[in-house]
Amino acid sequence: MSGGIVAMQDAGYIFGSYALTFAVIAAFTWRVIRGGRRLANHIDDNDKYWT
Amino acid sequence: MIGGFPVLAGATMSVAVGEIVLLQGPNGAGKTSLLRLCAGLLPIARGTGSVFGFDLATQRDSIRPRVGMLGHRNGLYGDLTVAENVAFWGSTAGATSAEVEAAVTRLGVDGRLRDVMVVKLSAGQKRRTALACLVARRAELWLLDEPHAGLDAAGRDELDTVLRQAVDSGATVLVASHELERAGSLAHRVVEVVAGQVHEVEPPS
Amino acid sequence: MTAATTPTTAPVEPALRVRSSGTMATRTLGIATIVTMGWLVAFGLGFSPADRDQRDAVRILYMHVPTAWLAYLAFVVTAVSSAMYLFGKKHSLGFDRVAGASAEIGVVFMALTLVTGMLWGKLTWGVYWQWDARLTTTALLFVSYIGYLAVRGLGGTHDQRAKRSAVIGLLAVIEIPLVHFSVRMWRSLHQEASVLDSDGDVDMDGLMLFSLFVGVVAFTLLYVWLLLHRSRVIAMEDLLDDQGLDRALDQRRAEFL
Amino acid sequence: MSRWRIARLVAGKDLRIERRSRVLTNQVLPFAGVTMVMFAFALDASNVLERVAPGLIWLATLFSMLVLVQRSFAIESDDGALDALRVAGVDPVAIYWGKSIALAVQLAALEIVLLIAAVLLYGAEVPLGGIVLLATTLVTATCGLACVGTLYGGLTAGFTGRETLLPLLVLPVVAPVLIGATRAVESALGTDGVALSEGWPWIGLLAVFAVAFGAGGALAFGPLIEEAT
Repeated sequence: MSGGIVAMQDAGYIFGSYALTFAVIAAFTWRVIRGGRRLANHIDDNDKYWT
Repeated sequence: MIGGFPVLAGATMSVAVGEIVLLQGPNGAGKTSLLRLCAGLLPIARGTGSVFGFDLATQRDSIRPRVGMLGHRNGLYGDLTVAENVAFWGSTAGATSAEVEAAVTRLGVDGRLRDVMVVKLSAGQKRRTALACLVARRAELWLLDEPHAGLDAAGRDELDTVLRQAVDSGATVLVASHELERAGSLAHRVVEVVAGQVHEVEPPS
Repeated sequence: MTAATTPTTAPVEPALRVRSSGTMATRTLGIATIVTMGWLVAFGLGFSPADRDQRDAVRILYMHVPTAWLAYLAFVVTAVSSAMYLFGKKHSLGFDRVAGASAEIGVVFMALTLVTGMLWGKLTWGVYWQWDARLTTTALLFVSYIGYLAVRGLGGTHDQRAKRSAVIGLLAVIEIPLVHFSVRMWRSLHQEASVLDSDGDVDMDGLMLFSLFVGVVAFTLLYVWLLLHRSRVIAMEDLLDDQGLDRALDQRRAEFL
Repeated sequence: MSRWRIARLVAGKDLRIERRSRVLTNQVLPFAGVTMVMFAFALDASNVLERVAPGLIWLATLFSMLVLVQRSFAIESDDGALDALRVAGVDPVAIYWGKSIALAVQLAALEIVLLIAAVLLYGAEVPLGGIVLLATTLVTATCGLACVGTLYGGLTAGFTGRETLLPLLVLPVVAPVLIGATRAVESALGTDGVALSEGWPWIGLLAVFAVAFGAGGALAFGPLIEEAT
């Protein structure tokens, strides 16, 4: 380990980039999953090719 | 015999050369689909069909040049004159200028109308011009979708006259229309399309 | 969710119905993704050392490079499945859905690539943006695929959408090399405007390379997981569209019979 | 009926419509001209205009091209003519070539006027030695632009109200033309002392672009308009 987290240079940029990436992934994932749950109720199980 | 094909929901119909057949039925019943099928625009899901002996499933490229389809739009260029439009459409099918002239004369868009911009024509005159284009490119099967729409009473009578003349000189006409009162004066046969089913109805007296 | 894999003897109760686009496989994949993402954070922010030149800024690359990899992978998949749709005998809509889902994922991650890249650039070059070939191509690619998604939204039947977007998806294959080549030719005539005279390629030691590897694995898993879900959701959307259409047609027919 | 003859028919028809309606001369050229004047307002510094003149010519060309492409397909879709051509089984490759040729002719006229405007307004100078390079650039760049414009114009033609999509689709694709043509014109005009010989490699890029999209467009145009009903 090259020094503690507090000692990290430009921590704002680095943590910012990690936080942003994971936030966008979470938002996109949430949208996809929610869409799936909402639609799955209206569709016959036989039409879901993945089951 | 142009062909027999199970239409839309399993019914079969055929049209002979030189006939005017009126397709009737409510909106959305499948009249337009039937016409588009004959024009080779829609694929056939099941069954078979042929136009002039060409298979609708496999030989659509041979069918298209012989078929003229006219929907609610005329397919004309507003900034060209009547004669230029007919000449353009004729030439795409390899018509000579004599043939183009003949088409212009036959549809009565010659004389004073000949050099008028299409954009300045009345709806009926535009229809005539569009039909002249069909004649010029030697379409043998005319598929007309609601051709009377947008025309006044005089224009409708005019159109019927043109269609009868066209048939006299060898064309075959399929007209989709929901105007029953025109059937008697125009068509040899009336076919009803309801909910994708096809029924022959009493020939008009 | 469990209904998908639990064998049922009784007629399927509503409670047992498949309520999502998930299956056992995707859930396993999802868990694996989360675990490797955790590793990635641990290695990226913790175990891996700072770079000699870039110092801690190199840690941004553990996000930046895998997102870029994912985005480019997604666009390659879009192009390949577009071709599979167009040249396949059956014109299977499944390929079209994969292409569409993949392009959506690609656009999202390409946006992330651009932003993390800018943050890294600010630390390493001193500027957010450099007109270098890789960056500029990426930006144009991003815009092009936004256009691709807009084309998908034009409407029409599913087959129309599939054909149209497959053609656009394949035209990108002509477009990208030309854009990349022209930008490279353009930049080679100019002085590099960078603060540090580094083009961004780092000599990586073992641990750094391993962190990057973990990142690529994590994001590849994430991609597969997202792709499976998203294309299933698109399939359901299409199905509902069709059902809506059928209902409307039935209604119309009923009115006249 | 050969492909080439139909292409000529379509091109002739488009150009005749342009002669009648005068959209290029009465609307697009004035628009391009006012764009050039606006550039001057935005870039108000001594001798900046002369240095960036080549780029501005091509920028104005691109923006005006979007208008021309929309016009080129508005005449087809106003009364369903493109559909009718398709229904009549007219070879889509021939339609594509014909419309591309007509667009190229109009673009070439536009570019010449813009070049003259750059000379008059921005003080750009055309050295005699650069004329061959300049003419080659105009021809190759115009071919590339016309191919791309016609291709994406055909795609958006079937969708009334979706013409807004055209710039988004076209501009990223023609980025290489903007880069290449600007550099080539810079060296033809000797802007900033760029040597004449530096321009020729860019002609290669422009030619590759034109050929790639000419071929790709001819293949893609048919399927794109095929289902645009």
